[in-house]
Amino acid sequence: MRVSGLGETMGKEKGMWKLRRKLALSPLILAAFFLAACGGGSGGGGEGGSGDGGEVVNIGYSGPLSGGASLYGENVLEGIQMAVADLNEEGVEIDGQPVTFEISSLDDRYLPNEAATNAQRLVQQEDAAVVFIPHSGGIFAAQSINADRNEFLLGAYSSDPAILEQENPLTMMIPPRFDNYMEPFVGTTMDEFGDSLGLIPTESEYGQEWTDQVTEEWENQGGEVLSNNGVDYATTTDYAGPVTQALSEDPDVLFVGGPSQPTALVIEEARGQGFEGGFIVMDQAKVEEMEEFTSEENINGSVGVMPLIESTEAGTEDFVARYEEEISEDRIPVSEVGYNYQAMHVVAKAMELADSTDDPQAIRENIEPAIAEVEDEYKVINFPDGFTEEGHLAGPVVATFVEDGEYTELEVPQEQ
Amino acid sequence: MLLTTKNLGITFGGLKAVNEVDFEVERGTVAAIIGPNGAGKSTFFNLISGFHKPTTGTVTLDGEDLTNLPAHKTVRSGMARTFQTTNLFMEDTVLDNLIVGHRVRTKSNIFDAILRTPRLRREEKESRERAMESLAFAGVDRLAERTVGSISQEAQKRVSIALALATEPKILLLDEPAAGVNNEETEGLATLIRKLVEHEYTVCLVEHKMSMVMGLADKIMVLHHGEKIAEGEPKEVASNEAVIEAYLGAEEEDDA
Amino acid sequence: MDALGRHWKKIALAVIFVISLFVPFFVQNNYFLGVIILGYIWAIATYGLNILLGYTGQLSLGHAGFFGIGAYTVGVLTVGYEFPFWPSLLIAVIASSVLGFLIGIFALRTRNEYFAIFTLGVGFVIYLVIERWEGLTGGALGLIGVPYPEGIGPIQFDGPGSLYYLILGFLILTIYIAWSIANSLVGRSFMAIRNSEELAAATGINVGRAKQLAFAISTGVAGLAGGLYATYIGFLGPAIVNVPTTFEILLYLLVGGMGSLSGPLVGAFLVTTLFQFLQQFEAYRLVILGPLVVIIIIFFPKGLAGLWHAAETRIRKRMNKNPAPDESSESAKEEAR
Amino acid sequence: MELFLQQLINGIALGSVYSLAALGLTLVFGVLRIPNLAHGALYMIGAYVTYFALTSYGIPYIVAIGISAAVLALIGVIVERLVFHPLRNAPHTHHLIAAVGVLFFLQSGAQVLWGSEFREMPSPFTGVINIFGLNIGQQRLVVIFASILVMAALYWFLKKTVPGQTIEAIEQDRTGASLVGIDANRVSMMTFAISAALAAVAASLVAPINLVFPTMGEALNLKVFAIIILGGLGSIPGAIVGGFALALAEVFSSTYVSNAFSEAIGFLFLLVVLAVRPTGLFSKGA
Repeated sequence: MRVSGLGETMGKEKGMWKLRRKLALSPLILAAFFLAACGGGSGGGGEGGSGDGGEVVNIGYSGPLSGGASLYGENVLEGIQMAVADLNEEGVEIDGQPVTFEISSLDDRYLPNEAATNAQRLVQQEDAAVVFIPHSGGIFAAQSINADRNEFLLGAYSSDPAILEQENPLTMMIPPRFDNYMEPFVGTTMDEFGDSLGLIPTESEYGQEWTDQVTEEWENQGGEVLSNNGVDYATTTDYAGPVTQALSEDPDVLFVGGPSQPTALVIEEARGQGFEGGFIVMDQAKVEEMEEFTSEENINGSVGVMPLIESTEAGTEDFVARYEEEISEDRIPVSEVGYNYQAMHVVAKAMELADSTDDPQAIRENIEPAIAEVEDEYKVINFPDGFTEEGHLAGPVVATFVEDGEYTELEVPQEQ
Repeated sequence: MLLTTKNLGITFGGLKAVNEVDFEVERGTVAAIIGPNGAGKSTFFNLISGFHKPTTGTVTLDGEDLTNLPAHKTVRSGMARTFQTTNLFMEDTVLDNLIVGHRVRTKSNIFDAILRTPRLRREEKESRERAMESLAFAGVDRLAERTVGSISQEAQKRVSIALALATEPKILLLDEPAAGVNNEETEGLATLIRKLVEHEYTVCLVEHKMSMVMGLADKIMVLHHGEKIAEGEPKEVASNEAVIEAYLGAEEEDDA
Repeated sequence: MDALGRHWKKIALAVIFVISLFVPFFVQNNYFLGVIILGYIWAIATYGLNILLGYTGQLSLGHAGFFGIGAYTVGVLTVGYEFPFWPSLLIAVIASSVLGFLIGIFALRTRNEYFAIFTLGVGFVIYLVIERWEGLTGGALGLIGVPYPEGIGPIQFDGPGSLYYLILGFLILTIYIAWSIANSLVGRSFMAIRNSEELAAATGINVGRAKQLAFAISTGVAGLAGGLYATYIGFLGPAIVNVPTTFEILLYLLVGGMGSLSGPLVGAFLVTTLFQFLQQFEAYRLVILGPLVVIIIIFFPKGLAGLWHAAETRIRKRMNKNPAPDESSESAKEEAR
Repeated sequence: MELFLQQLINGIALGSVYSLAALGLTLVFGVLRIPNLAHGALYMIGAYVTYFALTSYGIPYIVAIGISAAVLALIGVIVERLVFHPLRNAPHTHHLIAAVGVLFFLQSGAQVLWGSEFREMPSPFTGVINIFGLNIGQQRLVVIFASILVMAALYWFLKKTVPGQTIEAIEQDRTGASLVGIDANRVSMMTFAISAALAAVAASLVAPINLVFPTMGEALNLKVFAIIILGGLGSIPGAIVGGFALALAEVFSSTYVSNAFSEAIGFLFLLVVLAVRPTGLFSKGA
């Protein structure tokens, strides 16, 4: 017992020592928290700008900047950043005052509630009158607060027409509605390849909606839709299984799409397994990005959105060059970058016309006239020609059909 | 007879860990189960107290059939046990460890807890009193507010016996109550066990220390390889050939 | 000495309560108010986990799933079937609790790591069901337009201010329930199981049933938090039900302190606030947070509550002018007895 | 029939990857009782190391996999020393939570260091082989054969070498092994090293038919857990059988039942197995 008693005593001393060490460590931890917090306060912040231009106008952005969708979130942000750099360089005066634009960007990890919290924060802490959000979940969540709880104009980057159905008075939907793509996409591929359609889209919310619409349109035009072999592009290890499965029904056309790179893998796998038909590519996937992950030949016979680099708008060429110079040499600017770039220019013009940087209502009312005022050099892709009642930057849209390595233009009719 | 087992046995993966053991404990006595390492003593305890389900035989306590009852139900019927390692919660006080011992005799449920009903208050009070009584019985009431981790090994043994007492048992099964304590303290624990019997509890213990058992038990059963090889008063057992052989053989095995 | 300590705690509690009542008056900023409200909601969910993990010692990694069942029950009933909010919330709590009870029948056959991973699987399956069952849950698109609660008598719930009080009320109710469980024979049974299942069974506790009860309470509380979340945010998407949410709740509990009454509140509040502070770090946030979690679990496994407790004990010892004999010498005396 | 065979090959290729990843996880669990939720993150880091060895240094594919395995073995040891060793006597909940911390760190660290873009790993085996009307990518055959090779090597190591036998001894009988005087520290580090190296090999093999990105381990993580639970935590044959079983179940349920069902099937199957047999299929003495 003596021995075990001694052990106990020693154990206790050790315990005491441990406790002391813990207590000593705790201020360190607190300091770490504190440092982290302070560092956080000064981070983020503005982009571009000469800094001498009077009043600072904060533009809010909440999107996925970490996790699986962060590249997408960064692309959208890059577009806004490039526009802000233009504006600050050019020097904007609003209501007789020179202003400098800054961007406050926050990460929402693609979560709707985080997006809504971020939007509130941007409005209340950063005095942002405009907040850009690039995913429909976050847009819906923000729509529940932007009209009554905190007023702000929502720059909604999502091609989902459901965001217009909310009849939210302060929403500006930026990209073309995806439902308009259906008719030409289906018509073109059905004429070209035949009337049975296989489905291997991604299983995201967006993928589901596209699948429903494509299915409906394909059947409307008299085609046959085969079974749905969609898989979640974010979590699938090997696409061979679903592709084999889809091809076993011998489709003429495959509907694919999700992020560009996995979409390229699906196409490559399908070609590898001997598929010779066409592809309908969901607008989330960018043909020009896919080219880097699979050979050009494989993409032949695809319909999809027009690559920004192939666009014929007045400002496209300069824009592409600037992107390579200022943002990234490895990546090419995709349409997300371009659409948000244009939208930011429209917003700035609307602020000028409204003589206000902080009244979302007034800015909203001036979007329509602002569209006509935007200089041609800032038009890079499917620039809108009007702003609908529901809040959509609408206009003629050109998509593409890839034939023999060429991007042929495909008119997209605009029926609202 | 208070406790009776008939043909009690269990098989683990083809091995008969306990093989058809008949055993009886008379009310108000101390019975001991001894045997070399791996003889199946603890398994036998686990069978009686419902921690293992027997493959053969029956267990009866005070005329009530406990065979196949789960452990917590055997406690309700009056079976209480301790473990070789006390398993007490070291960071809590002795009293806090003890109060739950009376839980088995109480009825209050979650709604009583949330609504703070009179029944809950009454039962809490009873449990606390019962805990203090048991601690006093075991001679450790003055340690009630100390954390278990800060009291001696022997005191912990006493606390775990007190915990068993708090369940208001008819019989106490003590699994090596003197393991890890010195001779002097062993004597103290033996005194406690005698006191239990004086107060009309019945005790059944598994013990390694022959000296303790010889002075304490009214009756001893010897298990070897899961089988009962001897049973009787301490003197009879001590002189039993088979027992001596079993212990010697076991020692040789240990040495090897 | 002890009485003084208790007194001190009561005063502190009263002060905190009064402050919490006036929060909407001095926080005129909806963003701050929003962060606080969400902090409360997560605190409620964390109390749920604490009952299972902190008191009963069973690590469930399916907590977000039950949070989601509560949220989606309210969402589906109010949006899809135009049910009033209050009965929907009641149904949400009952549904998540009953489902927890039923799943517990199977889940609690497993122990330790198996239980953790089993519940991880349960949580993931709940997520998949919510994400795939488009007809009911809106699938990946989610549910839009969950209404605010209907007014009760003269009280209207029409903005963050009134919602703040509603959710504060539920938080206090939850804390009360947690307290009353912890300080009852039921709670003592839970803690006995956490300490040692064998010993608990040997003292007559029906371990299986007690665990199942703890699981059902835990999932019910998670469901309550989910239902409140649905009405506060007004929009539901499946992401909130997914496994990372469970890990977040676990983190709150861990930082605050498992098995303590104040831990869930402190942890949920501090970490959600910290997350807001770390916002600008974007991806770097988790680079900081990861090692922090490891440091906490290695050095402060009892969280802030444990740290506080240790500091308090030390301060008391210091303050005591006639210091008690060193514990080791006392136990030496005892041996000499 | 053709469809069946094609899917069978796909299932076997997928199963080899699952099995390799699951083996590492089950080893760590069997020996150290640590459910390492960060395993998927180690897998992801393994893919990146191979990727950079290939693209930045032009090292041949097979050699790059070896380098990646070595680097990850080192990272595994570091993680064991810094995180799990200090927690060796802590309750199992602490291991799980610490593993989540490691997961956060590695995954977000990868994003910060290398960006979140998808990368394509070039492999010398790009062709498609046509046998009996089946189209099989060469890389898939590489995956299958390399996995078998690695599994055989692991088997040989555990059965025929002294360090391997010490690992097996601990796995089978912890108290017995400690009585024999096996150095638990060394075994612990060695186990983590092997586990991380196996994850690296699995990731490097599968990356050319998929992509390399920071969250690539996330989806796999839950699946390998399902596999090792299914097989019985700590059981090596269980991990292998479980890996192939899950892959085939996924592939064939999507072929013959429904695609939406295939992702859930693994988990439903897992839940059913655990409900019936709470410690998994291959565990000793449930």
